[in-house]
Amino acid sequence: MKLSGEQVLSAPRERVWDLFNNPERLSKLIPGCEKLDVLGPDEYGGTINVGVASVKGIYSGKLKLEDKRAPEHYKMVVDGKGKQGFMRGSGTLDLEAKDRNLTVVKYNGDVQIGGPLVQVGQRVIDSAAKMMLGQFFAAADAELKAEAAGTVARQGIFINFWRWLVRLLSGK
Amino acid sequence: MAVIPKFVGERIKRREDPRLITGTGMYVDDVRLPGMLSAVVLRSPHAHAKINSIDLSKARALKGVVCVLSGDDLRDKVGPVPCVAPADHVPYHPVLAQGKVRFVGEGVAVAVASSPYIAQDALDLIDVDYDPLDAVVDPEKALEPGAPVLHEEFGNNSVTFASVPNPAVDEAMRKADKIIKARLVNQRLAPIPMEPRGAVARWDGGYKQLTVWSSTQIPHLLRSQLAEMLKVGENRIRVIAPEVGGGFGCKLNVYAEEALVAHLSMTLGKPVKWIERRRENFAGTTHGRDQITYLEVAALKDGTVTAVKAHFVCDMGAYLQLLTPAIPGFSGLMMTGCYKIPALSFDQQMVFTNKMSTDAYRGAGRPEACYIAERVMDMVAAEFGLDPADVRRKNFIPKEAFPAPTAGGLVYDSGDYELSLNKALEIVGYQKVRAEQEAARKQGRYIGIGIASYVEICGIGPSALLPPKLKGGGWESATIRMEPDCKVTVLTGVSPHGQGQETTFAQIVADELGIDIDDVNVVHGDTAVVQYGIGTFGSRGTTVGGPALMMSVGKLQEKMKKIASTMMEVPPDQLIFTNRTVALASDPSKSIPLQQVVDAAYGYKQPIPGVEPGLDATSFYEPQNCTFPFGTHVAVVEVDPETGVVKFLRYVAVDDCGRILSPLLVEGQVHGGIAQGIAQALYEEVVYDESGQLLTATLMDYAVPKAHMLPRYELSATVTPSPVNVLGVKGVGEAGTIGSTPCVVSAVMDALKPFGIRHIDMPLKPEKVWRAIRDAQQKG
Amino acid sequence: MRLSLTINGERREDDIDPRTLLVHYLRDIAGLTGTHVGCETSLCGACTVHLNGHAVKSCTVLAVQAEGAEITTIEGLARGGQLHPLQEGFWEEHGLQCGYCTPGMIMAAADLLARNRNPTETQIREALEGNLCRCTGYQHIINAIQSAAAKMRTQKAA
Amino acid sequence: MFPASFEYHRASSVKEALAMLQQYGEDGKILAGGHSLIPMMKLRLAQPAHLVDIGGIRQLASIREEGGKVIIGGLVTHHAVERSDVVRAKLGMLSECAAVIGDTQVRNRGTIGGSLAHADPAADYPAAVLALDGEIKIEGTGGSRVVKADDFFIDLMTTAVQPGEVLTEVAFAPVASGAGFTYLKHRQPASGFAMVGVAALLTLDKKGNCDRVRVGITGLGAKPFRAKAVEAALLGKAPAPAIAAAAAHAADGIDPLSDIHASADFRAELARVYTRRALETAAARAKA
Repeated sequence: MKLSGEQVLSAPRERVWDLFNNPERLSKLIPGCEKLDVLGPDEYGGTINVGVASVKGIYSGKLKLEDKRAPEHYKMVVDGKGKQGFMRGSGTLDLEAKDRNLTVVKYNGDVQIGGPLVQVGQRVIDSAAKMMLGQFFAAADAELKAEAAGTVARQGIFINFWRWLVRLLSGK
Repeated sequence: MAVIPKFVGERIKRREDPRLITGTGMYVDDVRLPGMLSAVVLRSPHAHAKINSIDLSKARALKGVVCVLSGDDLRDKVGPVPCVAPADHVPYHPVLAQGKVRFVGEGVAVAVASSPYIAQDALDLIDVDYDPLDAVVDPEKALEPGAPVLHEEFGNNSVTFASVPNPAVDEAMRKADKIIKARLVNQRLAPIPMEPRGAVARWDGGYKQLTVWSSTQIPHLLRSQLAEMLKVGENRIRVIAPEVGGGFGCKLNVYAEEALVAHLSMTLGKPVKWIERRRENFAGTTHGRDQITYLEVAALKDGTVTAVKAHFVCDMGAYLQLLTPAIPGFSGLMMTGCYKIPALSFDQQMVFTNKMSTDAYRGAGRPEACYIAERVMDMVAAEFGLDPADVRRKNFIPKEAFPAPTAGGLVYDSGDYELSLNKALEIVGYQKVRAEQEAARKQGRYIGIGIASYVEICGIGPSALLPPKLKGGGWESATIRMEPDCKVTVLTGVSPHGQGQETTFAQIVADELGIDIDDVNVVHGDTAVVQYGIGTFGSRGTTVGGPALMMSVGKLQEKMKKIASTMMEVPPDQLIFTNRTVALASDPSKSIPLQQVVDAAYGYKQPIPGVEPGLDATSFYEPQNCTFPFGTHVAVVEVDPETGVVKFLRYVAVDDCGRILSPLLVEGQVHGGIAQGIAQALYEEVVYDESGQLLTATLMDYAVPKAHMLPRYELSATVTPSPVNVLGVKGVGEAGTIGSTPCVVSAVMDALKPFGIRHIDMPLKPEKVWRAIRDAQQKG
Repeated sequence: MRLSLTINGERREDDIDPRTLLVHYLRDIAGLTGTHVGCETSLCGACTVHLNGHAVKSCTVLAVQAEGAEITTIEGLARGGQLHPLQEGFWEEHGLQCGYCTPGMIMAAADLLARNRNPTETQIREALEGNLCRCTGYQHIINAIQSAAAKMRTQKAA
Repeated sequence: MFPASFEYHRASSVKEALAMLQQYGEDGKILAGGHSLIPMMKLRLAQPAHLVDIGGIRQLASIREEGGKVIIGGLVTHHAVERSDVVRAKLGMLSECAAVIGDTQVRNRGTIGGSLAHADPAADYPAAVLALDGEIKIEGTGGSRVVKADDFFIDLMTTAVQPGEVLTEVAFAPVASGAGFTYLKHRQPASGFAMVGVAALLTLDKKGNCDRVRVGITGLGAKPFRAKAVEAALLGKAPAPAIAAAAAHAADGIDPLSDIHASADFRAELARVYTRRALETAAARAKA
């Protein structure tokens, strides 16, 4: 599965870079992320509880950051598995300063998904991945805005985040 | 006393049906034994990976779990899954993966518990640490240097390379008016019997007796292979094929799970059942077809085809199942179809890929061949602007030429191909439909008329045609037993699973012995009851099993005539069997009841010189040749150019399967065959993604056709008896499948002719058709 | 958990695990193995039974959902030793080969004929959307249903 | 084929169901007809710890008319919608749509509430509910609220129903007499789901111009949607010449799904073709 696109985040490039390199903050932005431990330099181990509708599962795996060029580029290598399937792949993230307070994030990845999940869910997996990416960037944007406003990022972000997203998307 | 009618040739209600329409037939999942355990298999989610470790401890600790094993636990305990067909590279095929997995769905571990629910719970607790490797799913890429190698010991992914050269082909190419080149794909298909596979094993330690119930087409061949895998004598194994819910070739095999449940029962001392689930069936039961053919055809302007040259790339999958590398051979040999093409050469490269093995699937090699032959005829017609029916007529083997030797080295037994073509065209009203097509085109509607004349190879067959390593040849066996009460038991070595030989064979016996069909009981599928037999595949049930039965009937008749002859004081050769009597042929009113003859044989109060007591006979029939059924199918379709959807307007099939014993059953076989052939043409395809993930793993994504996706079939027949066997029958189990696929493709291509489209690879899904039209329009 | 229901006219009570699918309950606990399992995705229809008079796929119903319900399976279709017209139709018209899909096919057809006494061929084909047969190519099944429908109309009229 | 263990709870009222959902939180799932959830449980892709069965709540299983609206309970089966005289008379498109969902067995068991709450991107009902401007009633422990169909579908299998809430009914204003409508679908051959499904409804003014156009499309994107560009392009115009041009906007702004059955391109094309055909049928049926 190829995933590519771009998102605009409301913060200067350095701040976005900081956020994307901070496992503790990052863990709150990744949909369903239950923990993200530092295993070594630029290497993390974590558990996420994600899914769509009733199909939810716990996946554990590793995330490595390579080819880092602050504050503009890194490559992310992921390898995770759960009872419902596995995910392997890599992708690049490029940050471009659009103006003083806006950063364009370009992502380009190739992910291999396997196991029972793909056997029954192939028709929606692309959309599910896009939806989660959307959630991630929406949360990142909210986090960056909150940071600029000096407030503390919300805890228990996953549930709150759903509610927030619902409001956002339903225009209320 | 009422006169007993004749049964052969009548539309008889099937004798197997009463139990099946009331839910009382017993399929393997219906077997219930005291203390029976359930086994569930954990399967690889990876197409290619090294197994670093497997942790079974949590699964073993679960309440209700009796046993959990992985491949390493079975080393040296259960022999490999067999392949009897010759190949250069036959890999070791463990019943559960050892060290490495090579396709999605390969068995990795098994859990045995008191219920399948708990066994499944146990599987969820198994932790396998895999090291994923690059996978290769495209057979042509698998041959490239640097491709991931499945079996390192062979150094590359070649299974075998076979070549049948012929210098006459090059000569014909030089003289041709045109050399037509094409690349044709027979896509990978899944057989999908409605009943998935399953096996139950019970080891009786005291009696040292293993009983295996398996949903199989070949109980005796399975017994032989199990004996070898388990190191148990064949005289200690009883295989029972209970009611089998369809096979279509995928149960003409020996699978890991059959040996696995047997081993588990032997070690646990309890009966063990394994029932395949549909996802396992998609991933781990043999697939069919998956051949790419590069063709060169030498043709003359008048439509004569003078030579065909082909290069095949055949995808075998990750391992070789029972007959995997033997299947493509039929495609090569039968590639000249009904036509007197004088020169043929081909080679076949068979390849390992990270997919499930291919093997026999309804037609097994012949649908591919027929598809090639019929596409050739259509391409020649298109090339020279000729009528596709005329091109076929031009090239047909004439009826005077039979028995007809072919360029593939076979000898076709009998046929009249032009008769069947003419009859099919007459039924469809060919000229009228052509006129309608023309009129429709003017209104922007796209109607197409497709023709396919097929010949196939059935009644397999002379034993020399079967692989040398197969225990058992191409013969078949039958026992007939006249019981003391004048009822007849037939034991047949074939193993029907829907074909209806319980009926057909009863018809034959009733007529031959002058008794009622209700007096005959046909028994099959139990190796403890039935003498060694080969089984049901290759449209051989009636074609080979029938003559075997006729031999036994003859022996029994001879004995009964001898007995009656002494009782009636007339020479035996003047006696016939009619209306439950043995009667004088010249005056049937002079007769004695059959029961008296039977009493004499069993009671034996007055010994008859030269006649032993009892009344039974066993025969093993070795056919001298295969049979070659043929026919012509014609389809009329309409293509919606906006959506690419293909709609059937007519479907006419004229089949010739030799003498027809059971017209209703023959119709049923043809219908089902046509449906599966249409499915290949329009709907079905096994899809793996580039990394080897199976994307058609359920019936939600693999389009087995539903009732509304198929046309009403208009059937007719010609009858050209086969000289090969005493019944004159040719076989009909696969014919429909073989004729219909090229017929439908031909019809769609004919509809698309105004767009200049000559070929689209199957399945002709709406998107492919739509895209071809769009591309053609953009070009034009 | 306690489950009580009526199967083919007989009341039953059983203690079951709530996760038991109705099809497994019917086959493994009630011992009615005429209802078959052919897929995992509620598609093939081999497991079709009637729940309170309507055809359902018993692989997609939890047994506990059938609490208090009336279930009819293929074993309950023949009455007093007399085959149901659909059973006769399938037999007479060769509407089955391997027989595996047949019980579900007959139960689905019974649902159709209960609401449409005289279905056209197209209506029958559409009504069988939820039942797969791999052997017959469907034509003899359609003939069987039409033959049964005709028989049932005459029986009603008589 | 063998679901994982769970605890089963039978709710006899919406209030009781809500209390149970509150008690089990994230671990609790509602079971209605079960035709979305049970398949996932059989494959063990869904493993809820608690199932709250609302199947026995009788008042959710009826169709009634109230305040000039037709109100369909969340537990009403597709079959019941298809056969309801009221629905046929006043919401013809909904019964037309219900008749082509899944297959007979699925329609006998599947419910409108389950289908809408699950929001499968290829489900049929959402297209019709969008075109009919359905209003969906959702109850929670804090009371009930009504969400318009336009606001109900949020993303892939994500709706306005929050965890702990129950979709109880769907209300529709009857279709104006003289309106023309249809639901047309291109079936995915294996599953029978909509590869693309288009619900089109239009009414004509005295001059024969379209004065109300509603087009709901399912199967094309991650969520069902109203094709507003199509509607706008047709509004106020005579159908015959305008439909083709309007239908060309059917996939505007949508990121189409893509799978082994149909690429994004082809799905978009199907959406345009089926939208045109659905509108042509609707126009032919409409009375000025």
